[in-house]
Amino acid sequence: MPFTRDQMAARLGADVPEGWCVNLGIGIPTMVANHVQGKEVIFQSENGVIGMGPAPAKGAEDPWLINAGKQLITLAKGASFVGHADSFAMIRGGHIDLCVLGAFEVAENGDLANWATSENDTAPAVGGAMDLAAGAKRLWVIMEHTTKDGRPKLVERCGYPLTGLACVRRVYTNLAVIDVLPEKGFVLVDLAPGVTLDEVRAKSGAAIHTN
Amino acid sequence: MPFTRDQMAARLGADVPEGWCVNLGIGIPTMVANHVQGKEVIFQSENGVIGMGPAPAKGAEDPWLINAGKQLITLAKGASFVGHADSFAMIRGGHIDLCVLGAFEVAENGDLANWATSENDTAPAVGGAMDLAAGAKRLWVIMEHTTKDGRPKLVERCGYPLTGLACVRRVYTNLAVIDVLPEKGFVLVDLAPGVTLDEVRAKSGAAIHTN
Amino acid sequence: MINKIVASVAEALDGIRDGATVLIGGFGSVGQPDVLIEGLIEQGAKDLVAVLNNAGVGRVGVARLMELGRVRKIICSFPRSSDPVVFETLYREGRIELEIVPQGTLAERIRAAGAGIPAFYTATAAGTLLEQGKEAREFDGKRYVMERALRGDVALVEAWEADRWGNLVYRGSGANFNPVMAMGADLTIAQVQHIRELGELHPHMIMTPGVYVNRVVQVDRGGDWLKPEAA
Amino acid sequence: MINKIVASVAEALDGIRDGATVLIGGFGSVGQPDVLIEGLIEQGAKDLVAVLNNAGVGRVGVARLMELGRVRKIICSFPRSSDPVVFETLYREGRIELEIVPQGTLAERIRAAGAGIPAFYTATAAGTLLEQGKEAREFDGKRYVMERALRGDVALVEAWEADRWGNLVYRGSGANFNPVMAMGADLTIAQVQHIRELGELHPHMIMTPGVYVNRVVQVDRGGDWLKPEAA
Repeated sequence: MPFTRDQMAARLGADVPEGWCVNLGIGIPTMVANHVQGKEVIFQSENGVIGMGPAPAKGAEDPWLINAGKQLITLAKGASFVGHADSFAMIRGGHIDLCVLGAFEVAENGDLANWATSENDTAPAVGGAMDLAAGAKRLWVIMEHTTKDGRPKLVERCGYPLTGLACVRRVYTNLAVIDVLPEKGFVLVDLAPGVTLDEVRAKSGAAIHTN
Repeated sequence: MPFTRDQMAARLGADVPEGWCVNLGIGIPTMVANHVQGKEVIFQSENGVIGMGPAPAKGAEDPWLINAGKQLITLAKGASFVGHADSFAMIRGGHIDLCVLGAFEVAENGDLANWATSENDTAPAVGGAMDLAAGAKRLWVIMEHTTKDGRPKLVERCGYPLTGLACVRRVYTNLAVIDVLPEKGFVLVDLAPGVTLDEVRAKSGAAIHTN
Repeated sequence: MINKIVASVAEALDGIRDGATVLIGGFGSVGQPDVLIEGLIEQGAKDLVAVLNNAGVGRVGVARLMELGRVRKIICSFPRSSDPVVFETLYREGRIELEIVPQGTLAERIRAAGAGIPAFYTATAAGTLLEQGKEAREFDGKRYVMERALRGDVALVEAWEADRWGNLVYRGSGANFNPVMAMGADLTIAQVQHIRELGELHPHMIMTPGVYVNRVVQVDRGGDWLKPEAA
Repeated sequence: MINKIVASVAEALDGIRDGATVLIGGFGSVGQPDVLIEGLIEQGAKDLVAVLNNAGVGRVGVARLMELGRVRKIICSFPRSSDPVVFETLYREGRIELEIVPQGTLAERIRAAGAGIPAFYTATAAGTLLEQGKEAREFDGKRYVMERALRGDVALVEAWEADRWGNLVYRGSGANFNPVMAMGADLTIAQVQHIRELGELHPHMIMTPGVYVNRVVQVDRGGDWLKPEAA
């Protein structure tokens, strides 16, 4: 049985070691914050929050505390604030241990496409994705293994405009956990319960290797 | 009678309008702080102090408060602190209304030499002088009109290594106040009491014009 | 006496000219100089270049300014929003120019303008569509894009507290683009919740020294309508 | 649990290797990681490149490190001091390399390293001796020098307060080079006066987020041997 989105987030969260500074993208990535189980992890947000806590209790919201997804947040003890230039200096300077993003496509050379689709006639919105892709120490992608109409999102070369080149290190999907290794390409780490390697291969647009 | 150093500082201080943010170099420039007579002027120091107050009273020194000359200082009300990168961003970004420096030589094209002499066999020390010369909105020099052995310090072209090109706007000496104007060169503003234009010209290494 | 506090929004915005590049602080609804933006709508300047993170929501604020045809070009990282109707319509009809800039590059370009840096290199956008039209160059075997400083004629910023020197203290995540925009414009105008006596703001709490601020206007929403975070 | 606090100076400095580039914070006597520098003398690493504003005073601290022949090169803005005897002797005898960098360029080059910027342009030093060996280029008719990022293997910094995340709060003019050096090195080690409980430091007072700090060691001089400035 493939992972649910929450299970995908939990699977990724299990791999985050204590002490990392982590930036979570909008969508499924945000759910990872609920799945680091007792480990002390520092969640950074592009808008200058270093050390986010859990979502606020009802009635205890502070409208001046939001994350990059514009959701209300709380602060963890130890939190600090910086402005945007300093926040992105932190991101672009390699001080974020891990960034988790969603994706349209990930290529076997580690290329990431997650900001614009050729079909899209409205203005594409890049936000901080290119900064994170270029700057974070490591980038993990969390996404459904295929598009809604069944096309593979793990591909040989991205068809959509790139967010960053050779930046994805690992992909967590509803079917599997897959490393993206230089020279080698996609290498299976783990399958979702009841999912077979053949199924993963059938639903991928590039070779899935095993160790 | 030529100005004393204190009178030179007072003469310069009289020209500083209220509200300017001013950076004072080491030596005679520092004395300007005592001569802005009731005007509210914001004194900035390269080491990240914005808003210095008067020198501390005896016994009330805080050893953690120093200026760029490493003298103990106080804070004015309204003072703030930044780190070195931000302090020099302020200096280099053109946010300092006035910088006052000493000089070995000032040329009629506005070139400034104040950090190294060819005679000097020890390592020259530039500190923040080049940043201030390149970045401040305006740079005024305060210095003796000649060297100790009587050579002119106002010259056609600097002989010593340059600190900055075409950056000096005005010079305050013990003999005179002299503007440095593009195209025109040195133009007399004011003479010290009892000093004649002929004396100033005799002691200068470049033409001193009058308006 | 230095006193940057002005009595009205109109006075704060006085002199903004047609064709001005206007940096607008805020991220989401937090730290947005909303009253200054409303004031700019009143003020009348047109042919503006707006620099901000988003392209406006609904039909208020910046979206309204665009809808009135007063914005020639928008420079932002994320033109989409929960309700981007105005921008998307104008953009489809070719009635507004768009320059998409990665969010960190946007902040750094503005900082560069404020810090006297005409250009710098960054790995962000190297090898992507957003590298097009820019110089690229390798340092130590890695590809970087050269980005130019982005200066504003005017910056509109928001802060929690200010004093008459124009020192600004932000609240919560309200700093965001405000400090960097305050340093990157020729005329910086701050909308603040509270005016404090000179000396009341802690020197280490001031994120934007008043040197960067030209005018401060208090927007009185009736006392502490939101409580500041605990100290 | 995250805990960057280590028990001793020796533990804090563990692993600094021969040949390392060491950024050393402080300006004058304020904000100087003096106990860490003494520790580095004990620790034994040699062939070091020292990056700091001055070249040491008298025969203690950095001057002592140089006198022991452990510093191959110094990168600084102001090698002169009230008592520069050690540096000047070594320099005259050709036993130490010197790279003079304008103070603001020094800070900005370190920031660039911390911010992922391999190179930037500045007007500082354009047309002077210190432009030599560097690329120069015009932007909008004005001459600028290209400066490269300056990264440390190690940064030694000083702060007034820290918590176990490594968040740092500075005192008075004690920030100076410390925050920028903290972000510009692979291993940042902080000497602090006071350890506070997590959550005790005000989020807006923290100038260096713990993300930039790897190890914190408390140097106990016996309580508040200097009183912090009034809040």
